[in-house]
Amino acid sequence: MLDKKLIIGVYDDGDNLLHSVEKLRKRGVEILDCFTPYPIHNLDKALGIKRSNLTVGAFLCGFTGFCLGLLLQFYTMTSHLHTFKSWPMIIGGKPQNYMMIPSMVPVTFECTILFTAFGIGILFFIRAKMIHGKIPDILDPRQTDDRMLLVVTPDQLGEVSRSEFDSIITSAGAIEIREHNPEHSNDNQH
Amino acid sequence: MGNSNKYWRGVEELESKTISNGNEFSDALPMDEIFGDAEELTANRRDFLKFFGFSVSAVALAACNKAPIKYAIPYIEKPETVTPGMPLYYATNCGVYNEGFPILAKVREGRPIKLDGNPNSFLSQGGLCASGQGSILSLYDTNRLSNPVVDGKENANWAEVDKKVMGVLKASSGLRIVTRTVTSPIMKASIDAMLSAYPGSSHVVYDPISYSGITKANEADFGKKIIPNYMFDKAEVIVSFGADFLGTWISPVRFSADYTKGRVPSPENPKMSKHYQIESLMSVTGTNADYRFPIPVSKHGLYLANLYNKVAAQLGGSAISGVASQELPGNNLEVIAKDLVNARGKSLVISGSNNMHDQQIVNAINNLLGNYGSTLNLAGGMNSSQFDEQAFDAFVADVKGGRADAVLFVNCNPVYSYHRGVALAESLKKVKVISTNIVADETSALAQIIAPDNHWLESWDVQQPAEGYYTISQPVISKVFNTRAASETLRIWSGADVKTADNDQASHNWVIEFINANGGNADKSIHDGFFGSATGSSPSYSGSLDNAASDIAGRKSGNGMSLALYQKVGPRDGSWALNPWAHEMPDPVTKVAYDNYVTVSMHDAKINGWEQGDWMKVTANGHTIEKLPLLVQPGQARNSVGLAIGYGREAATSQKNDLTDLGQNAYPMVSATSNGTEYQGMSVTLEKVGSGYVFAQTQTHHMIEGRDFMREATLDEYKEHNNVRNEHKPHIVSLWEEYDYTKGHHWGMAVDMNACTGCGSCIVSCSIENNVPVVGRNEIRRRREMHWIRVDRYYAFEVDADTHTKVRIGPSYVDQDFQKGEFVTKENEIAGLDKASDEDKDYGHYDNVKVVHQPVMCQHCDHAPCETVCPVLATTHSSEGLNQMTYNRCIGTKYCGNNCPYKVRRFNWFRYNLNPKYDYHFNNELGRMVLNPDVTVRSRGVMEKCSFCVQNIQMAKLQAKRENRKLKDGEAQTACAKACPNNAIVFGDQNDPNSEIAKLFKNERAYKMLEEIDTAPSVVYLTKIRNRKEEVKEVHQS
Amino acid sequence: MSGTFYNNSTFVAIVILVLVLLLIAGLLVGVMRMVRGMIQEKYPEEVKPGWYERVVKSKTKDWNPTIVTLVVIAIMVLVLGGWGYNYGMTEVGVQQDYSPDQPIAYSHELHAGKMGIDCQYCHTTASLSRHASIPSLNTCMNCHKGAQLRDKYNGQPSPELMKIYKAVGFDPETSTYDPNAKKTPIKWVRIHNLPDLAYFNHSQHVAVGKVECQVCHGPIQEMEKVYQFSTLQMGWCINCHRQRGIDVNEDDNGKYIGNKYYEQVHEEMKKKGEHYVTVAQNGGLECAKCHY
Amino acid sequence: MYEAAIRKPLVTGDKSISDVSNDICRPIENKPTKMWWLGFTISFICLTIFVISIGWTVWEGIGTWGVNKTVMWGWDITNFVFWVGIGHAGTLISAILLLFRQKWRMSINRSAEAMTIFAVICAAMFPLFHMGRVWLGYWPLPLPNAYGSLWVNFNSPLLWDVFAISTYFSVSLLFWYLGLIPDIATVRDRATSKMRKFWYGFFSMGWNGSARNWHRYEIVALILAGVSTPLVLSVHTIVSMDFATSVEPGWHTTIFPPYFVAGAIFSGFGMVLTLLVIARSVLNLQDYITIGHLEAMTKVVMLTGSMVGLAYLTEFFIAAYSGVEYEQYAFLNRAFGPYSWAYWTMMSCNLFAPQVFWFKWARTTPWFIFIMSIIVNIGMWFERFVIIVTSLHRDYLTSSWAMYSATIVEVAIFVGTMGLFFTCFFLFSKFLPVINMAEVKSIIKSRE
Repeated sequence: MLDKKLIIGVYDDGDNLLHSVEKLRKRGVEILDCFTPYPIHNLDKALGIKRSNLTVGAFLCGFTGFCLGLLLQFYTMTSHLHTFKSWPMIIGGKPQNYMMIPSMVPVTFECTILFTAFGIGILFFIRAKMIHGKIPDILDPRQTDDRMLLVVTPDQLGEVSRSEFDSIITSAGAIEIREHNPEHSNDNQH
Repeated sequence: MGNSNKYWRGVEELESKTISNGNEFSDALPMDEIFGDAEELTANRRDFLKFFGFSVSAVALAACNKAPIKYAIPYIEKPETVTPGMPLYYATNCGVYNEGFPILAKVREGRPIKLDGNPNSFLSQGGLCASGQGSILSLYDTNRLSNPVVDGKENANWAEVDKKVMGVLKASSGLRIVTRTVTSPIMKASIDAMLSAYPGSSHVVYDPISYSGITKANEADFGKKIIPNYMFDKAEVIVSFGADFLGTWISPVRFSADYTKGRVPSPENPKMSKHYQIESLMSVTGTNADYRFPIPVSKHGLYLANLYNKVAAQLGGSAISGVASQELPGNNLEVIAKDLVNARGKSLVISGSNNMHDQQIVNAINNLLGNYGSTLNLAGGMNSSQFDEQAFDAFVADVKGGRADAVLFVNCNPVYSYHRGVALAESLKKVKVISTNIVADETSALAQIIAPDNHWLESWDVQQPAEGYYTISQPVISKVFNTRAASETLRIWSGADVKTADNDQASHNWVIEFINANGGNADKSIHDGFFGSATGSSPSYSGSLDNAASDIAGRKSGNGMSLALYQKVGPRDGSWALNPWAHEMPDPVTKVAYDNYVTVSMHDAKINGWEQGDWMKVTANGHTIEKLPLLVQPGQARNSVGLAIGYGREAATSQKNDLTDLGQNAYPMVSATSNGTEYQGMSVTLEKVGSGYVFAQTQTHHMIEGRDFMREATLDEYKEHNNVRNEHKPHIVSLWEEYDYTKGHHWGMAVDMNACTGCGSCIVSCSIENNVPVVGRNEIRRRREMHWIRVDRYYAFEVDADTHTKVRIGPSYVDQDFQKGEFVTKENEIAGLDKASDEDKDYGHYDNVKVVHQPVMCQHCDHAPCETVCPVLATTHSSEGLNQMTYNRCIGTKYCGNNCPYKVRRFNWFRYNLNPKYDYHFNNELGRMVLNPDVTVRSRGVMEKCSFCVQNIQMAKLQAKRENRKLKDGEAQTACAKACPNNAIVFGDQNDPNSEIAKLFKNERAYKMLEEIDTAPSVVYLTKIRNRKEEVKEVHQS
Repeated sequence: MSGTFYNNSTFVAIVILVLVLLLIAGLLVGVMRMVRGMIQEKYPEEVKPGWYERVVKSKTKDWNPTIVTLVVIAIMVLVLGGWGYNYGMTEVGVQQDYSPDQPIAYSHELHAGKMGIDCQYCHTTASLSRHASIPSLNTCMNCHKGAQLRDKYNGQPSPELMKIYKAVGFDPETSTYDPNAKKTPIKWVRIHNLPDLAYFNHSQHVAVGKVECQVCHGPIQEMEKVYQFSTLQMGWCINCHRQRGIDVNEDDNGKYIGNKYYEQVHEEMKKKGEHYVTVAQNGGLECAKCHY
Repeated sequence: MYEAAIRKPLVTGDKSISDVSNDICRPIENKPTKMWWLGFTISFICLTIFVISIGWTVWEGIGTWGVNKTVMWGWDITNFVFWVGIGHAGTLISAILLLFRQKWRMSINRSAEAMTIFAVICAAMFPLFHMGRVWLGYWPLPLPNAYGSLWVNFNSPLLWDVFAISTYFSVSLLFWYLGLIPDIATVRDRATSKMRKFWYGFFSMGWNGSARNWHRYEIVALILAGVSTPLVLSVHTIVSMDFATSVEPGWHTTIFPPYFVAGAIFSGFGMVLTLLVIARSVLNLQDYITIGHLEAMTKVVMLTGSMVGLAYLTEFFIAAYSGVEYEQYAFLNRAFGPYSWAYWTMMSCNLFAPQVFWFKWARTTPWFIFIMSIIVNIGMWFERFVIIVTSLHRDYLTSSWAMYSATIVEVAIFVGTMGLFFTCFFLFSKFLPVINMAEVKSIIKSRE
């Protein structure tokens, strides 16, 4: 992202940002992204971000965990998979077939949860392209603190002229408008 | 006993002398190798002792990073009879009490690892007492003398020692040879040789426990100085005055085996003998009696005389005059007399008193009842007590007066156990003392020269336990140390030319000569372990009760406290008191391990303001013991104080553990009179000097709380319904299909609580068989004993008078009436009765208690709760119904132990082997020789429990497979079942329809413990039946 | 379990030493950094980039720490794990191919292979007992009293045989035993070491199971020097128990000709229509068959 | 932005967004206070005690504890259940309250979650070190091995525990960490020192607060909350099954799962209260953790305390109604037997004491709440002690009845886990934002 030429609107209030986004989108300006220190309600809708498919991923992960948990127990504890027959264990007269399903509930459940949680976590990191030690692309050091950024590339402005854009966001409450030029990126970053 | 007991000794050896006897047990034990390598001591191996012939020797880390190198050392010449890895059984004798008790020794690779009773002899009938079981450890005792000792220095050269001794003996003019009772003709000959070699010498017999009252009474009444041959199995009414014949009296194993034969009713033969016990202390025998009456110690003779008078009145004998009349509560003495008379010729009266006059009355009663010849007999009587107090007192006087200038002690320890032992020790310092012994005991410590004797398991000998009956000892191990049999030593010192063949003992020849000379077949006798039969002359009664009458009439029966000294089942007379098993085993009645204590009745404790755990100063017979803890014993007679002898050994020991300085020596309180050594009736004073002692008890709650895992009924009830108390079987519903145990074996055990006397032999047997560690007093105090089998003992308290009191149930107090004769088993009800008694200070409900013993081992539940909860499958079930404990898989969560409703699982809280903090036999290589090589020594942090002796099951099955045949009933045996003289524990295959166990499972008396929680145990208990008239009242339900 | 480890004070000493050294190293690093910081404060320009900055930092600054960490961990796991596995295996006694030098260079290839002596001629108790047992020296002497192999050693008895003669006090010249000689057993090195927690019985396998010696011990008749053929691990035992059958054969007429011990079991199984084949099906995998 | 019309502001003091960052990052960016050092030193000393006492136990054996053949579990499992119970509040607060859109959770969920994680670490110490052979502690894991594929026993509640606790711990950790990422990024971007920049940069995983990531982030948080809710309930359910599936009278009860969960919430909130009352005054966070927060939590404490009390009474009723004499005896013995002191301590701390929260004053006075929270903690520890020890010490066969008392080593281990817990907590309060800044920023009302 930092290799592009960017126009950045800086806000100190999330609502102002949200209003700017709504206005700009109404004018047909596609917004590259917004950067906020906290999640701003409805910003994603205003930006027109498609709902993520992570929920589906979570279900698939959970289902995998459920199956693996159950399979592990069927494999090790019952005669149904023809594996247990080779090592029959009589454990307190407990059944060695599907009748032991009640005993399997806790472990199956825990496996489901474990796989869901870690699956969704890992999927999230992949989708968000996050990894330990990644150098963050930061436009303003206060964007994670108390400033909200609205970022567009010049060609996204479309029919809205630059000055019009400036006035729209200024009127909506932007306190500053900056430009980011990858050739002098150091200027904008401390 | 099945095929596995090939207790034969190599007959071919006798036929051809090519294989010398010694080789059978390897050339010599490589002691230097065992003790030489310090590295070995850290090895935690169960096969570490396969020195003998073959296998692992050292664990030395090689220089490279490879695994430790282990060596395998073969025999140089393998004896033909020895198969490494297979046990051999030899018939020999137990030497603990010089009785010539026939046993079988199980020998592995030349070392005996287990002793059991010889099933073919009437003396043992397959059983062996706890101290006999444990005595195997005395063979592997680090305290044993390894060389002759001359003036405190070891001298390995026997010839030099012999020369020196003979010099001393020749110089003496008054040699005294002191031995224990000599039942061995070999030893007798050796002593005779000594007597003839040294003019002026004489032989004195010394026994720590005297039965001279009986022998003298028989000498007076019959002219035969002998202990009668008692036949408890023939008696229908047994009246015992304080004789603990199931615990410690004369020959308890034989007596209890015989006794039990008349105590187990069956539907076909619903009969039981009736057992009255009239005693002061609570003995093992008393706990088994149908009726038990506590009487003060001081009135023992009086009650006897009164019983005689009552019997005589009915049978027309002449009464003893001049004795005060005395009755038991409820005129029960009259009832007993009637019962005796009704069972004339089939009754038996005995007394534990060692007073000659008491015994004369007993003789007279038995004679009146015509019991001689049927339930007791002088023919074939027992030779095991030849002690004569007068003779020994004369010896002591001789030593003191200088008439004896040299004393030779042969395996006896009067300095410790003679009541004036301290004075004897003082005067012995002035004379030459020579001793032969196995360990340097108190007496040997005074000797200038100690000649180490062979352990009895290393010796050849013949003993005569009963008239006409000989039992044979043979060595079952080659000599561990540089020792020599005392009979040979004496023969050499007498100047005889004793030739010992290479590696053989001269006594071997003497034994064979003796057998041949006495009409036995040497091969067969050595194989069987005995020959001859118990017969002899039976003279007729010609006694007079005049002396007895005047003696008893003259006895003070004041209101003061009287002392009764008794032996405990574990340490017995104290001769082998340094055996950890004897003390680790809890006392069958008090369940106290390790300690010596004073017992009193609750009444006496309460009125004197004493509590259990108080320290008492005890003074009796001029001797004071400064500090002993006090134990309140339910069922003990008032004004009676019990104190065990056999403690307070002062002999130096090489190990520092709870056996060092254990208890106090009570022998000096014994009073000697012309009528015999008195163990009871001495007046005693107790004084409280402290409090707060905590006993190491394996059971601290003694009431059954009205629960029904222990069931009992009367004989009359049993006659009506054979399934009395077991009528209501719980209705068991299972959610799933049961596992099918019908194929192969399904092991089971039955415990007949009618046959169990609670003696504790099974506990020791199990410990030896299964390498159960000894953990010491402190661990037991913390409730961490490791025994795989325990014998639970419960009291039911008989209400002595109608009482109205308040009983606490939860938060509230409820009014409740107790009727006289009712049995109470609940803690809160006892507390209520206590409260009622606080007013009149009577505490009568503690006087009469009914006692039951219940052995509990792992129940091998088919629905075992422990198995379900183990996360790592360390405990699972086998298709043969065994609950398997896999130590090496165990991670020690202890969940199984919590979830066991029977609390039979034991955890290795510490490392109990090779740990200096537990300095018992597990901590030294010599002691570890007793370990069973087929059973793992458990490491710290794992659970363990009864395995139904799976090693024996596997061995028996393998034997059957190898021989291509079916497994026979009784081949696979557990150690507890084998040890029990009473056959109270039966083990076998439930699937074998003809097995004894299958029949017992169908027995109407059989029930399973806690059946209603559906653990489906493989152990059944057989309801205890008591031969009592009145109905045993249902436990009081509130 | 803790055997030698438990009592090994050297181990404790090493641990303490390592801790102390680490502490000292940490202190030194701290001092160094402090000094460097002070210098930097005083002479900001004069501090040249150190070795670390020049050589290491310049190359590693672009590396992703996560990936580096993962790679380092993976390498450590591989190295330490491999070492630990190896150590653990030897510690629990898994020592396949273990072939130590023996006090006497006895050749199984010669005796069992070329001469075809039956295994149980020497290992007599293999079919009788738990142990196969190493033969006693008199077994050796049965043959070697006469067979002194002088033709191979210039008329002298074989030097290997001399070790036996010495051990039993035998004089090969006169062919007599010296009755006064001190007899010393041969200390063979044990090759097959099962841990003590496992109970193994040779006779069960040899006499009852009729397992050939070679199944476990390998081609012993071809071994000049014996080595451990099998892993002797539990999985190895178990696999065999799963595969091998037990002796419950019937002849063509359905008459039972197997081991009589199994007859009842066999009948019961037949009644239920089950096939009785492997050791495992007869409870051969149950814990207490080997562990007690 | 959501604004509840009738509610009081959740954060007081008229904070701006940058005030939030400044306030919450202050402990991280400045040198620790004297109070912090004092607390940390004490905790660290306790941690040292933990290491020593555990070392002694492992070296000598479990025999150094007071447990015996009858009472094989004592303080160890008591402490385990106690800590697991405490570990419930964090995930519960963040997950369940998130699902219920309770915004007041936002200023306390971070520290509550941290507490969860540290408490679960403490809890895990006990099942691990109560093993006789702790060096084989990996055996309950379902690992294939060289023993011919010998696995584990899925019938065993202890194995369920292994799964439940490890899942709970790792999922809680993930949840907590995910919540921390935006805040770590804030600290990273505010950082002045190289060291801080590097480490916070490392752990922030390159977070930049883009709207797309916030969108995904919120979905993930919701899903994690969704799975954590049943998870948190399952954990104590499974822990309760350690007892409920056994045959011991007093353990073998179907009421245990709900009863344990209620108890866990109860004790968890108790511990959260303890910590927050301290934290808000020590770290000057009164504006974020307001009296309103405390009051809400005391209401939960009162409710769950009463639920637990109801369970106690139900147990008695069921025991009486069952007609099983062992069961009846077990409960009578609890209340009136040798360990009745423990029982009545439990009853008064858990059932009676929380009833004072019916009064507004009690709910809104921090020092009083602090005392009450300590009482709740004590009561819940005794609950576990009562369940474990009094059930075991007198079960079926009267011959095996025994007493149990803890040794100094067991006490030291418990004190030590306190040290472990607080050491972790102090380090957490020094190095990580104790309040979820991003969430708080979204609820402050800086505009008015």
